[in-house]
Amino acid sequence: MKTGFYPGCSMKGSAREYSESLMAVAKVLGRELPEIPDWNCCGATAAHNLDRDLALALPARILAAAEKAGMDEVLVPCAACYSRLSVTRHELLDAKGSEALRARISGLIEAEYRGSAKVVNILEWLAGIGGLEGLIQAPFARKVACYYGCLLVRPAGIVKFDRPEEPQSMDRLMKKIGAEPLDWAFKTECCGAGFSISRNDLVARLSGLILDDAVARGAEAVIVACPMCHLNLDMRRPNIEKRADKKFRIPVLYVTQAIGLALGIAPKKLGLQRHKVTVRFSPAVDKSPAETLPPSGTRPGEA
Amino acid sequence: METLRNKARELLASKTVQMVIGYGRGSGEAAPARAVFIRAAAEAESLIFDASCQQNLAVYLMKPEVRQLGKAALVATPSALRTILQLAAENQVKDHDLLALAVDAQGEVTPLATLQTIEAHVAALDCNLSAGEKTELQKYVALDPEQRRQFWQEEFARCLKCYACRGACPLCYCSRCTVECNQPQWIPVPAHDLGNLEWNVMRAMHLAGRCVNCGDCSRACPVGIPLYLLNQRLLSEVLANFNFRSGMAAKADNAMSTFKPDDPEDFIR
Amino acid sequence: MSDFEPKIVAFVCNWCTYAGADLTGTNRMKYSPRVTIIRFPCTGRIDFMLLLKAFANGADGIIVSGCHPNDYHYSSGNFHARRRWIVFRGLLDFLGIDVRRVQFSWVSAAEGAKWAQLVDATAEQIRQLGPFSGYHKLRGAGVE
Amino acid sequence: MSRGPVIQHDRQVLAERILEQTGVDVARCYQCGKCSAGCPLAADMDFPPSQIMHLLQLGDFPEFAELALRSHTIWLCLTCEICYCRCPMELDIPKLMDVLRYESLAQKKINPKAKDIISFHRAFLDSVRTTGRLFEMGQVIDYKLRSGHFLQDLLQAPWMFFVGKLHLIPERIRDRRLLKRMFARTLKAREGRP
Amino acid sequence: MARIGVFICHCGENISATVDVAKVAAAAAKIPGVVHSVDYKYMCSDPGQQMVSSAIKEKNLTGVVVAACSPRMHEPTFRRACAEAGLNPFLCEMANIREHCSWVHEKGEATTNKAIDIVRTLVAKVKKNKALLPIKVPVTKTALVLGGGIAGIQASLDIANSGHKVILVEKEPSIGGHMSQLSETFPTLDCSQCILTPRMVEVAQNPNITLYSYAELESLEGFIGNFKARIRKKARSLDEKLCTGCGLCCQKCPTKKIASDFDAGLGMRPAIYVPFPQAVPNKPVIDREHCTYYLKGKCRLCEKVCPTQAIRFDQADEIVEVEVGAVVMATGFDIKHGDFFPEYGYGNYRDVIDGLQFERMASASGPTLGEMRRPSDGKVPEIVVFIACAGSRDPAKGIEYCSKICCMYTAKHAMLYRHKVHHGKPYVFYMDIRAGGKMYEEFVRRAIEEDGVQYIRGRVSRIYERGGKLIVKGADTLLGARPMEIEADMVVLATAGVANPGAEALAQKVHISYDSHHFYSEAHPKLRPVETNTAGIFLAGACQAPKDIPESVAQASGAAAKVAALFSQDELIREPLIAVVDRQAPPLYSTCVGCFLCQTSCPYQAIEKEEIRGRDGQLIKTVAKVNPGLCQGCGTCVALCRSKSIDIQGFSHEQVYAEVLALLNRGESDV
Repeated sequence: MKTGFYPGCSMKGSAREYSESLMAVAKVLGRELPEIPDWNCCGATAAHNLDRDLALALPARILAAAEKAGMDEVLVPCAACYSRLSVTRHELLDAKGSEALRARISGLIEAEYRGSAKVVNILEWLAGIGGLEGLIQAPFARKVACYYGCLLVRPAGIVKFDRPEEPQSMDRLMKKIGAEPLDWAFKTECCGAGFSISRNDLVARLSGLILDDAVARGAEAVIVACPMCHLNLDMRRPNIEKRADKKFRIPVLYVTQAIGLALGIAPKKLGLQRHKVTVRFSPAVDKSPAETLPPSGTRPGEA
Repeated sequence: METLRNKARELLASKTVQMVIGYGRGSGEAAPARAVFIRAAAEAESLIFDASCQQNLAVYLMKPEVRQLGKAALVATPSALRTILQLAAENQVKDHDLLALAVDAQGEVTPLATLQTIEAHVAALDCNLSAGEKTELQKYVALDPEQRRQFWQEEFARCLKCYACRGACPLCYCSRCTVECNQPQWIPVPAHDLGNLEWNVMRAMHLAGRCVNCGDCSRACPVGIPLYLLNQRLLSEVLANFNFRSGMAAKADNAMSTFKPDDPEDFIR
Repeated sequence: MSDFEPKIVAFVCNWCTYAGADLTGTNRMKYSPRVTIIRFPCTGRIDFMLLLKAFANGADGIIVSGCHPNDYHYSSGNFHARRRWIVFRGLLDFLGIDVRRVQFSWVSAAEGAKWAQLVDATAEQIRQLGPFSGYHKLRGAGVE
Repeated sequence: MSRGPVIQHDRQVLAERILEQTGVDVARCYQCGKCSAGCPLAADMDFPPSQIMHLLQLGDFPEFAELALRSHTIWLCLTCEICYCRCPMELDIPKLMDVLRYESLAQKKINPKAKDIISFHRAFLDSVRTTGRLFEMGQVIDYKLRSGHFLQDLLQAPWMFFVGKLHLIPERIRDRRLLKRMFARTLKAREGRP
Repeated sequence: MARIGVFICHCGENISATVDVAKVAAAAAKIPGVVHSVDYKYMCSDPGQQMVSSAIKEKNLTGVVVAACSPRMHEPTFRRACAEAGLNPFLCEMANIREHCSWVHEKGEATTNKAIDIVRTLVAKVKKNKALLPIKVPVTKTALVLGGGIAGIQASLDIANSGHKVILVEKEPSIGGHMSQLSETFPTLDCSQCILTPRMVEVAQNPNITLYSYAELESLEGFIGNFKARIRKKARSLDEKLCTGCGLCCQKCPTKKIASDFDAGLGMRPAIYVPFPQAVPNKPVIDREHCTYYLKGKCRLCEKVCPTQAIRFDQADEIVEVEVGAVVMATGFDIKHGDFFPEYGYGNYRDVIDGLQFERMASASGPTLGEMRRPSDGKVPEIVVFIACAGSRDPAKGIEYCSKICCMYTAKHAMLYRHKVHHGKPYVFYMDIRAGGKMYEEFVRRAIEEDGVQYIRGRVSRIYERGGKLIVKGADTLLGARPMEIEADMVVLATAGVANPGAEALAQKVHISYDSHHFYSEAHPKLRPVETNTAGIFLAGACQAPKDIPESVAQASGAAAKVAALFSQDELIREPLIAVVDRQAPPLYSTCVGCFLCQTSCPYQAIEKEEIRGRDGQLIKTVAKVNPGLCQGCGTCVALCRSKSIDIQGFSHEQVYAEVLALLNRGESDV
């Protein structure tokens, strides 16, 4: 079983801490994650908004490259990329009329797409790793709001690893590392997704509702598995606060960062210093502030 | 071979069975093996098993004169085992009516006392047509219809209506065959082209969903008509259309007496 | 060949196709007179041997028709018939007998128009195929 | 227009094209409104999803289909999939929205309010076309040029750069020629631009 | 030697306009065996029939062919005429030369020739016809009614009151069904218990009705008029004859916190209990799953307090065998339960309840004594949202059909709520209001106009709990599909009406067909709505499809009328067009070899195994036998039988074979 890794563009840039924390965790878990050779952008929202063939061809080229590299499955930690790759795989393999479509897309990418490589998301991948509990150094004893967002659990017919309403896989994962996942109402509500730049007014409103509920229920952190969600909930925090006319101090952690802390990995290796909203967690059992804080940047309330 | 003989001796001596139906040497050097009916432990040495032992001995299970002799142990090739299950599915054989001595090419003997054990044994066998059989069948399927018609017309022209195929077939156990009905006379008595065709069509249809492809009909045919082709063709149809194999289970419903609401019907207007 | 008029026998069930053909009549729709109906209680009753008998006695074509699945007088006889036809067609085809000479169909009691179309289409098909003399010739001396 | 919408029968209606391309049969929608009730942006839309469906159902009146193509809704749709997830008739509305966007682009019936959103998408894809990946910095600059929102987010960039999230030099993939060909045969061919 | 008479009808000009009838008659006369061949203007007229009957007598005919219209039209007419003239009616056949010939072809030789072909075919057939006698089947005049809800109660009373015995089987400890759980009924707001309990008492007191409560059907064999049923009486753990129903045991039982099914889980009951005070019979049962004695081997308090020593801890289930002539299925329905609607939190939030729970809450005899108190904290809900179609019309999560009763009961619920909480605010989310029925639309209007129920057209997308409130996210599709939120105290879901969990297994047990939702199928959707495809088994109430009370009662009375009609005769008379398995003299006995493929192919389970035994009782062979009461004459077995051991009367091998040969062999050959 060879598992390949598709980072996607944002994990190389605005979400690099997601990548860093994943790699740090994978190292402790003893997993290798070779990148798909010469991968390209999946096209994200933009491609499927403007051209269907392009929206299928970009992910198809990625998957074909993974196949060619002998990968049986591809880990796609970014929920948005995961969605595009999963939808493409479904359209080209299982949907009605997929054969003709597969031929056409194979023509576009100038390579045969067969569909042998499976697409797995971060929660699926982590759930498949046994013995995580045994590696815990310092339980992540926090009340957390597991935020799945849209694209990890929907559409239900294509991504079938958890149920679309009230999903549980991230909650189970958090329990494994000693956290207390809360019952809250916005697990799968939309944060505004790709409108972060073009319509940040909408993002501010939708993301504000999410933070509001998480805070109201006593969460100490929001846990995410998607760079877009993180961008909206963390980097867009000043916009959110401005629109809501109140402050939210709750940090937003990637699922891999929370696990990394529990595994005793140093915050800096997990990229916690790159967050807009200060993360004051350390791997220690006590709740003292993290030893390394981000050197600077806009603190909550400063923007 | 000695294992087989010992097993037969043991079964007869302990009176577990009254008779062992097995293969014995035919008269003459090149003669094929013939069926022998061993009723005393002392006669067991005449039992043989080698590549010449092809006959489906299950055919004797349906003969009243054999049945009268009491419980039998049957030296059973894979085809014979499947025949036993098919006969059970058709209420002709009950559990513990017989004991099967499954034999394989290596001379390995496995006694199978119940239908359930036969089922388990058969489940492990490859019951698909062999590659050679498939290739041969495909050769005829690939012909154009007119060539196929001519082929069969020439083959059936030799048919003598001797009914040896029927006699050799363990699944042709009707006490009155349709060919013997004369009110009305379904099949013309004389051996002319029409009668021969109708006879063979009827037999093939009556074996659809039942035949286990033992091939004894073709072996029995004195004029060498490749009857097995018809049976293999229909068992492929039944498998492809209904996902059904005969002779796999003792309680199976027959493919031709059941249906699925979504059976194919693209040929129906 | 142009003046060839085929003989076609229709084996139909009493409850759907027979009634459908009655409706064709009630509506005065015209169709080829080359087709004559024999009534059966159900398609499940139709013995494949009868189809052979029809060909042997001079039929050039055959229609077999009954109730649509699930719309059926005798809850499942037509499903059984369908299975039988699948196998029978496979056999005829393997024997090199032109399966286009047997037309299977579902015609309900409400489908008077479908019956007329079916008859005409089948008659035309058989007309094109010509007399089934190859089969008729099989009938040797001393039959019946 | 004073007579109200006029029926036109002799044309292939939009709903049929949608059915053909996506398998979504708008006739199955019975207007329960659950999609609109759950849509995160329904309040911002000119026609919430259930109304888009109804505009398409009335496809015999071309003016209604036109309203759907000219709507702001189709560009606001985030493809969050919640409507599809909860639709009792399992209608894939997000997929249908894709087709409406393509038709809207092809027929040049883009809602003026959607200009920024589309500029962002174009900037994004331009970056992918030239480098094979998203070059965030380049894209944002491109978007600013297209949209005219020069000052927006000006304060974010230095911070991002500081925490190591913003690269000044794009990552490029090796097989960029293939990417160019893929774009040329899809998006560019459709839009007829060089 | 056959002596056949052929009668060609002109049908006015309907036949004679395109067919040369005289020529047909002349040709028919030449067919061997035909001794009489005439044509006449209207064969079906009195003089025409007279011609047939006098020819039978004068020419001593052994068979008659009337060439006229479709047999579906006049076969009974001519068969009756033959019978009156002394000829067995099954020796008369019709040649359809009108619908199948004169009406569908142009005038000409080909048409006349086809008419001759048809006549020749039928002459050949009729020569092979045999005189048949109608089949008589005795009738056991006792009905079995399965299910003691309102439909089963009504059917039982109607059958019993027409003078026949009834055995009523109810699986719960008491009859009454869902109707006994309801508070008030639409559109009159009668108290459900008030109109139902007198009927329940009537059942208990009617001497013609034997009631088995806490009992289930174990098996049903046989056929119309002659069923054998085995009924499992589940152990009540007490002697019903001794129990007086005083209720002391229930009061003293120490295990009291068991969720009551009758109260839809809202109330509690002890381990020994009667489901509700007006139960019939008013005798408790011990719930062995929860009783301390059965769990831990200690307690037996009920035994100690029972004044009549009626408790029987060691009682076992009992099987009762009964013979019945007809069965009425009245097993009712269920509502969809459980976690099937996660976006509404149904099964998760305690204050999201279903319709039956609301009924119990509203019922004066319910767990809150009729007060509106929400389950989570017992507070009076100030804002209640009612959601229609929760699972109905929803192929994705529920069922695609409309459950039919919910629109009305939702209006009733909102109204009842308003009557009980005057300052409360009821909202109803709906898509369509289906209020077809006498006084139904008026009832809904009353809810809206007089009781101020706020109807909002749209479906709720999601419900979540926050701060003790249920946030209901909906939209109003009449106002531009604007999303809206209501902070409700309680939500009532009109969950879909579905078949009972055991419906499929029961249908298989009694051999009736059912649809993909496991509702029982009627024999014809319009013309035979209370019969099943299995003769002698009838349907009443919601086991066929969701129904309200008036419909259930109407259908129950319809089923009862069918049963009474069946029981009005001592013997059933059926057409003898059925299959028979060949029988021969010994030693063969039958050409059947007993492969029983026919048995699996029979759609009516009409084929049985018959053991043929010698004088010494030794089994000679097992062969097939057709049960004439069950066989419907389709002939599927006939075509399947390899040894041609089964034949079907009226369409026998000889008959159809002769038809094929005669049709294709023009000329004078007689086959």
